[in-house]
Amino acid sequence: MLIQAQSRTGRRAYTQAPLHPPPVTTIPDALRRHTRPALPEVSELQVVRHYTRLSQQNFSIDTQFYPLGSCTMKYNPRACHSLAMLPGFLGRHPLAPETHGQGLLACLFELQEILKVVTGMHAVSLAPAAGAQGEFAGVAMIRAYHRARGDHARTEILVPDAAHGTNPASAAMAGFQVRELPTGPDGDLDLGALHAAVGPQTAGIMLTNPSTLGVFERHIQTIAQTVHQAGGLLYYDGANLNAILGQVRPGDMGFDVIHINLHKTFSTPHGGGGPGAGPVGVSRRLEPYLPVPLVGCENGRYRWLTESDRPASIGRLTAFGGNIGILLRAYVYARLIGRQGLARVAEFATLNANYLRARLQEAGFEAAYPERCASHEFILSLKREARELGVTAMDFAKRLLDYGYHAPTTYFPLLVPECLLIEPTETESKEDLDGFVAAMTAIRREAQENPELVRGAPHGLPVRRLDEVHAARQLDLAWRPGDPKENSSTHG
Amino acid sequence: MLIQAQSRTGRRAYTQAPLHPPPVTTIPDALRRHTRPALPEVSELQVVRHYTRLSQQNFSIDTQFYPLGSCTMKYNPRACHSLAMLPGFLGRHPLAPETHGQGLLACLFELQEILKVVTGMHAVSLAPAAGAQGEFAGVAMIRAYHRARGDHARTEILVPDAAHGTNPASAAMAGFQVRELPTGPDGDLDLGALHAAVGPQTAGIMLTNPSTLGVFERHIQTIAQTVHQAGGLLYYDGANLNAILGQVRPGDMGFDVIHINLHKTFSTPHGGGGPGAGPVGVSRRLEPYLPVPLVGCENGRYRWLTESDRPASIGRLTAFGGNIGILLRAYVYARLIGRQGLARVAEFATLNANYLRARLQEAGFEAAYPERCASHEFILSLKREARELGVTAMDFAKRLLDYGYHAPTTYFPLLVPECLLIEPTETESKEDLDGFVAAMTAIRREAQENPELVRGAPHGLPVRRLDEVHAARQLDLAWRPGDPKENSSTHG
Amino acid sequence: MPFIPHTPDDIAAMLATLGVDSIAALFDEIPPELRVGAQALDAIPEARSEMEITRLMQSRARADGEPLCFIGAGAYDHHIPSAVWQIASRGEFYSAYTPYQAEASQGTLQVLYEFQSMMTALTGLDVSNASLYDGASALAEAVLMAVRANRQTKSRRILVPRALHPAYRRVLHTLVAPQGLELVEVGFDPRGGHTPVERLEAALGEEACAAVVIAQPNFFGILESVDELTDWAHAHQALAIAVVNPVALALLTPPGDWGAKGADLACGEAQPLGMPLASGGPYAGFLCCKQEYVRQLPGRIVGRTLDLDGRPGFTLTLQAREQHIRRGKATSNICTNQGLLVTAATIHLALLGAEGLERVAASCHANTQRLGELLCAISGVEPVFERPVFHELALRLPAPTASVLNALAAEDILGGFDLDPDYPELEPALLVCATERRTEDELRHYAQRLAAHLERSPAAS
Amino acid sequence: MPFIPHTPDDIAAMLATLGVDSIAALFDEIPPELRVGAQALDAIPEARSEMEITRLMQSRARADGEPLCFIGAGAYDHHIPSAVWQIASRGEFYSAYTPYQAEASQGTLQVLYEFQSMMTALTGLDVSNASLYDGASALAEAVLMAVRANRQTKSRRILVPRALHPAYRRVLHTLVAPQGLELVEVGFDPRGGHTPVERLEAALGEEACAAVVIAQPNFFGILESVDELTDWAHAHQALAIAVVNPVALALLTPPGDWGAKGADLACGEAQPLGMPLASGGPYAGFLCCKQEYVRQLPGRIVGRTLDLDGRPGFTLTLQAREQHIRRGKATSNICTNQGLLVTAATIHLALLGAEGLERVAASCHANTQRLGELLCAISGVEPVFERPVFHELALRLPAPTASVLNALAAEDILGGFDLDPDYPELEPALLVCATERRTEDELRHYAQRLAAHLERSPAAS
Repeated sequence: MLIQAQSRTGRRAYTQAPLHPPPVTTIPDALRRHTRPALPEVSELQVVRHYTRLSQQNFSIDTQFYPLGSCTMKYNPRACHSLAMLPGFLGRHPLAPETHGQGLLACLFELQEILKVVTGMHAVSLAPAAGAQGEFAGVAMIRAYHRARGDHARTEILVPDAAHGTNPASAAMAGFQVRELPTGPDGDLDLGALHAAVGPQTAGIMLTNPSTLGVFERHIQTIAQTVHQAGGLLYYDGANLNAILGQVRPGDMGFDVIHINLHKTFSTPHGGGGPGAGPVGVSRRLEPYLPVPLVGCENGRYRWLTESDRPASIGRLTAFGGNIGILLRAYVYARLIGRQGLARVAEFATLNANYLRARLQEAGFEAAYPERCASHEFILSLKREARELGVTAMDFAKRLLDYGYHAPTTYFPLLVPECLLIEPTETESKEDLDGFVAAMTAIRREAQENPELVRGAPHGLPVRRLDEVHAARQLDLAWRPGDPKENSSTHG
Repeated sequence: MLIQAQSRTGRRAYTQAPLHPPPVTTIPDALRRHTRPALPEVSELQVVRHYTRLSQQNFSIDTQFYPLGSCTMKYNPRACHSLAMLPGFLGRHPLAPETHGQGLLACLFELQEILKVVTGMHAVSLAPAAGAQGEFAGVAMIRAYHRARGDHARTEILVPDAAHGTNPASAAMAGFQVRELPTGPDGDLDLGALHAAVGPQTAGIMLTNPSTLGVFERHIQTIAQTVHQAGGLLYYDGANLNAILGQVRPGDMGFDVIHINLHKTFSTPHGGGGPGAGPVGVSRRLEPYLPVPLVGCENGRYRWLTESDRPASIGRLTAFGGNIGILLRAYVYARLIGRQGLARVAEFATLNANYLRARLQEAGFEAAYPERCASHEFILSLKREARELGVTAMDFAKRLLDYGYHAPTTYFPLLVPECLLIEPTETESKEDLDGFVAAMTAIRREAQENPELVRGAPHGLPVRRLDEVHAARQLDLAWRPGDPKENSSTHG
Repeated sequence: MPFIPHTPDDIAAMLATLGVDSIAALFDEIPPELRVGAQALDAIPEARSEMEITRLMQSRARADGEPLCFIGAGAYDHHIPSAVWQIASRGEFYSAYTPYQAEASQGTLQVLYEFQSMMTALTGLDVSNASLYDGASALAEAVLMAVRANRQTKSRRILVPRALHPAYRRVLHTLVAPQGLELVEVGFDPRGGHTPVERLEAALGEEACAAVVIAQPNFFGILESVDELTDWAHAHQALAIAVVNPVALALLTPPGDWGAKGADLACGEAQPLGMPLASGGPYAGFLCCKQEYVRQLPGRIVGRTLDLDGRPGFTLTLQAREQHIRRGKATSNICTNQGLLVTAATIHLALLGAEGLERVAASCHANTQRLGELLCAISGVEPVFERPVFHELALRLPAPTASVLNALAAEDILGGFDLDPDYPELEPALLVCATERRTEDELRHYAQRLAAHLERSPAAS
Repeated sequence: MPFIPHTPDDIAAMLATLGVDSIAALFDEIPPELRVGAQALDAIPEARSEMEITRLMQSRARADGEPLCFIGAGAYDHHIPSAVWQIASRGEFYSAYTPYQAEASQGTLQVLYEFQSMMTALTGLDVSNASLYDGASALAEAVLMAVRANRQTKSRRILVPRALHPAYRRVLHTLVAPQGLELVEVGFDPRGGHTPVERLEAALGEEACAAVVIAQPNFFGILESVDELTDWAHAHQALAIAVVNPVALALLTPPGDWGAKGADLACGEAQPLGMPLASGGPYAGFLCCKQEYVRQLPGRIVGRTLDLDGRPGFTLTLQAREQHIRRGKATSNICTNQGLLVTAATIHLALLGAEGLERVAASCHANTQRLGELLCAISGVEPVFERPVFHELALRLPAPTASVLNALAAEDILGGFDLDPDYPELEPALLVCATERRTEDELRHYAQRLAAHLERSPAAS
C-alpha cells in the first residue's frame, strides 16, 4: 500500500516538527499557498514500518549475489558509510570557510592524488556528480581544447557501436555530432573503419577498455596513434576500470581524458540509482580545462580552487563541490585496500569472471568471444536456448530471481543476440559462483522440461512479471488524492 | 546455512583485525592455547549478507503488528537509539571519573526523578539490568528491611496464581518461600484467601496491577491494608505499568517497592530478548536498601553513590551501573513525550485494548472477564473453537503469522484455557486493529472450512511449525566442526 | 586480502579450471609494454586496518569543528529525523542498483513513485522525475527541456534573473552553452530586490525567448511576484521555469498555480528534505512538469503498472527517452541519479507531512525575521531590500563583509554568505539565514559578536 | 500526540464502538480516590521535539569529553567493526521480542545458536546459554548453578579468589548470599599476584566446598596456573568455575582443557566482543558448561530442531528449567537477557574469526607490555607482581594513586584503575591497560605526562 494511501486527516509524527511555530504574518496573502499539499499524514511507526518493509522487497549486494554486467556490484564496506557519515563531515556547510574544512579537504586532495596515480593521468577533478556528468565534462574539455587552439572544425566524436549509451548522449550534450564505429568479429574495434572515419572534423574518440564486450581492446596503441595523428583526442570511459586497476593505466595507453565511476570501481553504494561520483582525469594539455572546484594544497593548507583560480575551466557542474559524501567513501575504500589491494581488485575480478565463464561453458552455455580472455565480465548468448526451447535471455533473468540471484544485464551490449552480460566482481566467493552455475543449469533443465515455468517467472517475488508496455501506454506516474487504485503488493 | 558452515580455511575479513600484531613471547607455553577455536572464517561480505538476510527472517515492531500480551511491543523511537549511541556516550569507560561523566549523569539523575514522579515513589535506583533483576532487588530490599528490624520470621512471600513466573522465581532467588494465592471468578484476588494467608511469617506480597488477566485489581486498598497490618510489604510488578501511567500511581496505592520495565513502558527495544532495564522505586522506609549505584546531585554536580555512600544497600547487581544505554533511551523517550504524553500512553493503550476486544467480541470471539473494563490488554479464550473445530489457540497463533501479524501471547495466564493474551499498545492505529480482527475472523472461517490448513500453519514463513519436543529430546545446542547436519532454512 | 574472499585453495582450484598457472596469465591480451609493475602504484599508501582509518577519519571530521551556521545560500541546516537515515542506510536500499529488474526492486521503485507523488503535490504540477544530480544541474536540464518542449518558438534564448543563485547561473552556463543556448541576464530592482516584469521586457528587447527562469524565493530570500512573471512568460510564448525551495512550498503558492496557467516546469534542490549539509553533497535535484511535456522530461521515471496476475507493481517507464535506448538522441545523458537521497527525502516528507513541513517553514521564517531584528538593531546594519523574504535576508554592513565574516569564523560563527564578489553593486552586503534549528540564544550570540566586531572595525566606504 | 496515531475521527469511532463517551470512562474501575489528576506529573518536563532533545543529548554527550583511556578493569576499549552495529541496529533485530514464536523469529534464533556455538568453541565446553546480564551476574548464576549441580557434596561454600574483580565479588555477594551460600576469600601471592594452590588449601581448611572460582587472567591481569587450580578443585569434589576474558581465550588454554578434566563451568563478560564501553552497559554475560550440567544451566537456550517438513530450524528449548514454567523452582529468575548485544557479539566474532581475535589479543598484550616498559622507565614506578600478564598490569607508584589519576584526568588521560581502595595492601598501586586501539604515540604521551606529574608530586610514604 502506498504511504499516501495510509494517510488519515490529522495524524502526524508529532515530534518531528517544531512544536510551537509562530504564525506567519509577513508574507502577503497573494503569495501564500491556500490548500495544503497532499503529503501523507501518518505516524512515525507507520513510516518506519512502511519503509522497512519496502526495503525488504529489494535485492541488493547486502542480501544477494548481484552479477549485473557493467555495474560492478561489489561489496560496499560498511566502514565507508559510517566514516563518511561522521557528524563533523555531515554538519559542514558547503560554503563554510576553508578554516573549517581542512580535515575534509585533506581527504579530497589525497583522493585526487590516488586517482592520478592509479589511472596514470596528470591531474584530476572530483567535481562530476556521476559517470555521465564525468563524460560530459570530459567531452566538454575536448571541445574547450580545440576551441582554445582555434580549431573550430572538429565537430565530430567517434563512438564504437558497443559503447554505453551515455557516450553518444554525453557527446551530444556537449554539442558534438556522433559517428558510430563498428566492432570486428573478434570484439576489437574495426580499424579500417576507424581509419576511414578520422579526419580534420574529428574532435576525439570515446572508448571503454576493456569494452562492454568484456574483452581488452588489443589495438589500443594503434587507435591512439591514429586518432592523435588526425588531431583528435582520446576519451576513456572508466565504467570498466575495475578490470585493469594496477595492471594497465589509461594514461599509459594514450588517453587524454578519462572519467572514473567511483560507485563502481571504488565501491561506493549504488543506492537504488545513485548517488554516483564521476571524477575526471586529464593529460597535461587538458589540465586548464578541468571542471571546478578542485582541491589545491599550498604550504600544507588546503583550499578550493574555483573559477577565479582556473579561468579556462569548462566551469561548474553542480552548485557546490559535487557528491562529497561519495568521494569520502571512495577515499576510505582506497585507504582500506591500499596500493596492493587496488591491483588485487582487477586480478580477482578477472579471475572470478574467467572462472565463471569457464564453468558456464562446461555446463553447456555459449559464451560470446570464447577465444578471448574475459576481462572482469563476459557475455553469454542464449540464442540457442531461445531458438530451441523458446525461452529467452529475459526468461532466464527473471527465473534467476526466484533462485535468489539478481539477474545479469540483459540485451546489452546490443551486438550479441539474447545476451546476458555477467560481472561477478572480486568480492564474491567461489561458492557463490558455483551456486550461480548450478542455478543456471537448473533453469535450463526447467526450460527443457517445463518452459512455461521459466516464461512465467518470477514466481516467488512480491510481484510477478510486470507489464512494461502497459506502464508506458497507461502512464501512471503519481498518486493523487482520491486515486481509486489500490496497491496491495506490499502486504501479504 | 550457519555462518560456521560457510567457513573456509584461510578466509577472513582482513581489515577488521590489526594488520601487523607482534609475536607473543611472554606467555608461557603451558598456558597457551594450541588449537584455534572453531570460529567461522568468512569474508566481510559474507558476514554482512548472512546477518542481513537472517534479520529479514524476524517479525518485529518495525515490520509487523506485534500484540504480544504482557510485553508492550510499542514503537521504539529511532531517535532514542541514535541519541543513546552518540560517540560521547559510547566511548565513556564505566570507571571514568565523574569529571568526565556529568553529561551522562545528568540524564540518569533526571530519569530517576521522572520515574519517582510517575510512580509516586520516594526514591529510585536505576541499577537492575532487567525486570527480573528488579524483582530480585525489590524482594531483597523487603528481606533487608525485615532483617534490619530483627524480624527474621518473615520467610514467606505471597504471590497470586495469575502472576508472572518471574515473581515466584525472584522470591525464591532472594531466599523466600512462595505461597500462592487464588484469583476470584471476577479476576480480582480472592480476599478471603489473602486474609487466611497473611501472618507473622509474611514478608510481603507481589502484585501486578492491572493483573495479567488484563483487569485492574479493585481491592488494592484493602489488600494493602491487610498486608501492611500483618507487617508485610507490598511489591508492585511494573510489567503492566503502561496501563496506568499518569492515571494512578503505585505509590498512591500503597506499594512499598516497585520495579519498572523500561523496555516495556518506556519503549526501549526488546532486541530479540534484551537488553532490558528494571529500575526499582521504593517508599521512604526502604530507601536505605536501594541497590547501588545511584546517581546523586550535590551543588549541581552529579556523582555515583556507591557502597560507601549507602552502607545498608542490598548491594551491587552488575559490575558497573546497569544497562546504561537502555536508561538513556528511556530518558529520551520520556523527554520526547513529556508529562502529558506519559498520561496519554495509558489512555490510548487502554482505548486500543478495549476497542480491539469489543471488535473481536462482535466478531464472535469469547473474551475472558467480559464484564470488566480491559486494561491495556485482554484475554480471548478459544476453548469453544478448540472443542468444536479442533483448532487450538496455538493453531490460531501460528496461522496469524501467515497473515503478517505476530501472535499474541498463548497459554498465559495459566488460569484461562486456550487463551490468547492480546496487547495492542497505544502506538498502533485503528486500521491495524481492524486488520487484526479481519485476520482472526478469516482464520476462524478457515478453521471451519479447512481446519488442516490452520493446524498446519504457518505456511508462508521460512520454516513450518517446529518440533519443540524433538528439540528438547535430541539436544542440539551448538555446531561443531564436522557437524553433518545442513541447515538450509536460510536459503530459498 | 581486504574484501577478497579467495583462499589459497580457491585460487588453485579456479586456476586449474581455467588451465592456467597464474592470475597474471589472464591479462595476456594486454600489450606487455603497457603492463605496469607493482611499483607504478607506490605513491598510494599501503592498506590500513579499519581501526586505523577510523581513527584518521574521526580526527579529520573533528578538525573541521562544529561552527554555528548562519549560511544558507542554497544549502540549509534543517533537523533530520533519526529515522530517515537509519532506514535509508539499510543495506537493501544502500547497496541496490538502479531498479532495472523491477520484480526484484519493488522497494526502491515504490519509494521513487511515492517521491514523484510528493513532488507533484508540493509543486502542483502533474509529473515528476525520480531526481537529478542537484538543484543547479536540474535547472540546466529544465532549460534544455524547455527549449525542446517549446513548440511556439525556435528561440534558444533563456531569460535568467540576476537574482538567481550565482552558482546556479554558472552551472547553467557550463551545461547549456555547448548546445548553443543564449542566457540573457535580467536585472533586479535595487530597492525591492525582486525581478520586475519591466526588467524582463528590457532584457528581451525585440527578440523571442524559449523560457523564463523564475526563482521563488530568489537568491536574496526575496519573494517574487510569480503570478505576473509567469503570465508575462506565457504572453511571450515562453515557458515558465520555476526554481523553488521545497520547504518554502509549504507556505507559498505552488508553481502549478502561478499566474493564469501555472508554471510549466518546476525544479530545485531537494537538500532541505532530509539531506545533511555534508559539505555540498550528495544532494538531489528535482524536476516536475505539466503532463504535456512528459516525453521531454530527462531522468528516470517510475510508473505504476500491473503484473501477470493483474496485481499492481512499479517499474521504470518511458525509457525510450533515455540514453541507453536513444543514445545520442536521448533527452539527457543522465542515468545514475540520486536514488538514495530520494529515499531519504521520501521518508523525511512522510514523517513531516504537510503540516510538519509548514511548521518547519514557519519556524525558519520566524527565526530569520528575528535575526534580522537583532542584527538591524546594530548601528550601521540594515536590510538591503524592502520586500518580504522567506528565510534569508540580505543585510548591508558598515564594514567590509569578508573581514567581518573572518572575524566571526575565528569564533566558530559562520556569519552568512558574502554577497560582495557576486554582487559588487550591493557591497558591503551579507546574506544571512536562520533555520528552525537556530535558537534564540544562538541568534543573540551572533548579534552580540557581530556588534562587538563592528565596533572594532573601521567603517566601510 | 507523540507516537500516538489516533485522529479525532478514530477516537470518536472507537468510543462509539465501546459505547462510552470518553477515554476516562475506561478507567472507571480504578477507585476514584486513587486517580491522579494531570497535575500529579507536573514535575516532569513537557514534551519536546526530537530536534530539541537531539540538541540536548548532543551537548551532554560532548560534555563528557573523549579522554584517552588506559582503564581496563572489566571493560575494554576495543575496535568495533562498523558492520557490527549497522546490522545489529536493523529494526528486525532491534525491535523484536524474545523469540517465543519460533517460526517468526528464525533470524534471532539462528544468531543465538551461532553465538552458543562460538562460545563453546572459545571455552572448549559443550554447551552455552544465550546470555546473562553481564559478567558479574553470570558468575553469580554460575555459582548458584554449581551448588545445584554438584552431586558430590551438599556444601554451600564457594572459594573465591581475592584476585577476582572486586565488583564481581560484590555482585556475587548480593546475588548468592540470600540463598545461604558462603563465600570464602582466597588470598593471592604477594610476589606473583596469582592464586596458589596452597592458598586454596588454607582457605578451605577442613571443610568441603561446592565450587572454586578461577579467574584467568585475574583482576591484576596475571595469568593463573589454571591446570593446578582445576585439578585441585576436582580432587576436593568441587566444581571448577572459570571466569575468563573471551579475547584472551584466543591465546590461552580454553577452560574445557584446564587440568585433567577441564573446568566444569566457564563464564565471563562478553563486552570485549563488539560492545562499546557505553559507561558500563548494556553488556552481556556468558555461561558455558559441560553437557552433564545442561539442565541446571540458567537462561535461554536455543536448540536446532526440525519443522513439519523435516527441514532444520531453531527454537528455544529446555524451557522446563525456566521461570515461566517452573516458577519458584526455576534454575533462575532470568528471562530478558542481552539478546541485542549477543547479536552484536556474534557478528563481531564472525568478522574476526579465530585469527582476527588472536591478532587483537596479541596486539593488546604487546601494547600493555610496551606501556609497562615506558612507565617503568619512570623513577619509582615498578610492576607490583612478577608473573606474566595478558593485557593489564599492576604498577606501584611513588605517589598516592588518586592524586596522580586526578592530575592525569585533568589532561584528559584516564590513567588506569586505582587499586588502593580495594587492595590497601598494595598501596599506592595502579592497574593499567592498553588495548589494540592505543598507539605508540598515545603510550608515550601517557608516560611523558605521568613522569611530569610524578616529578611534581611528593613521594608516597
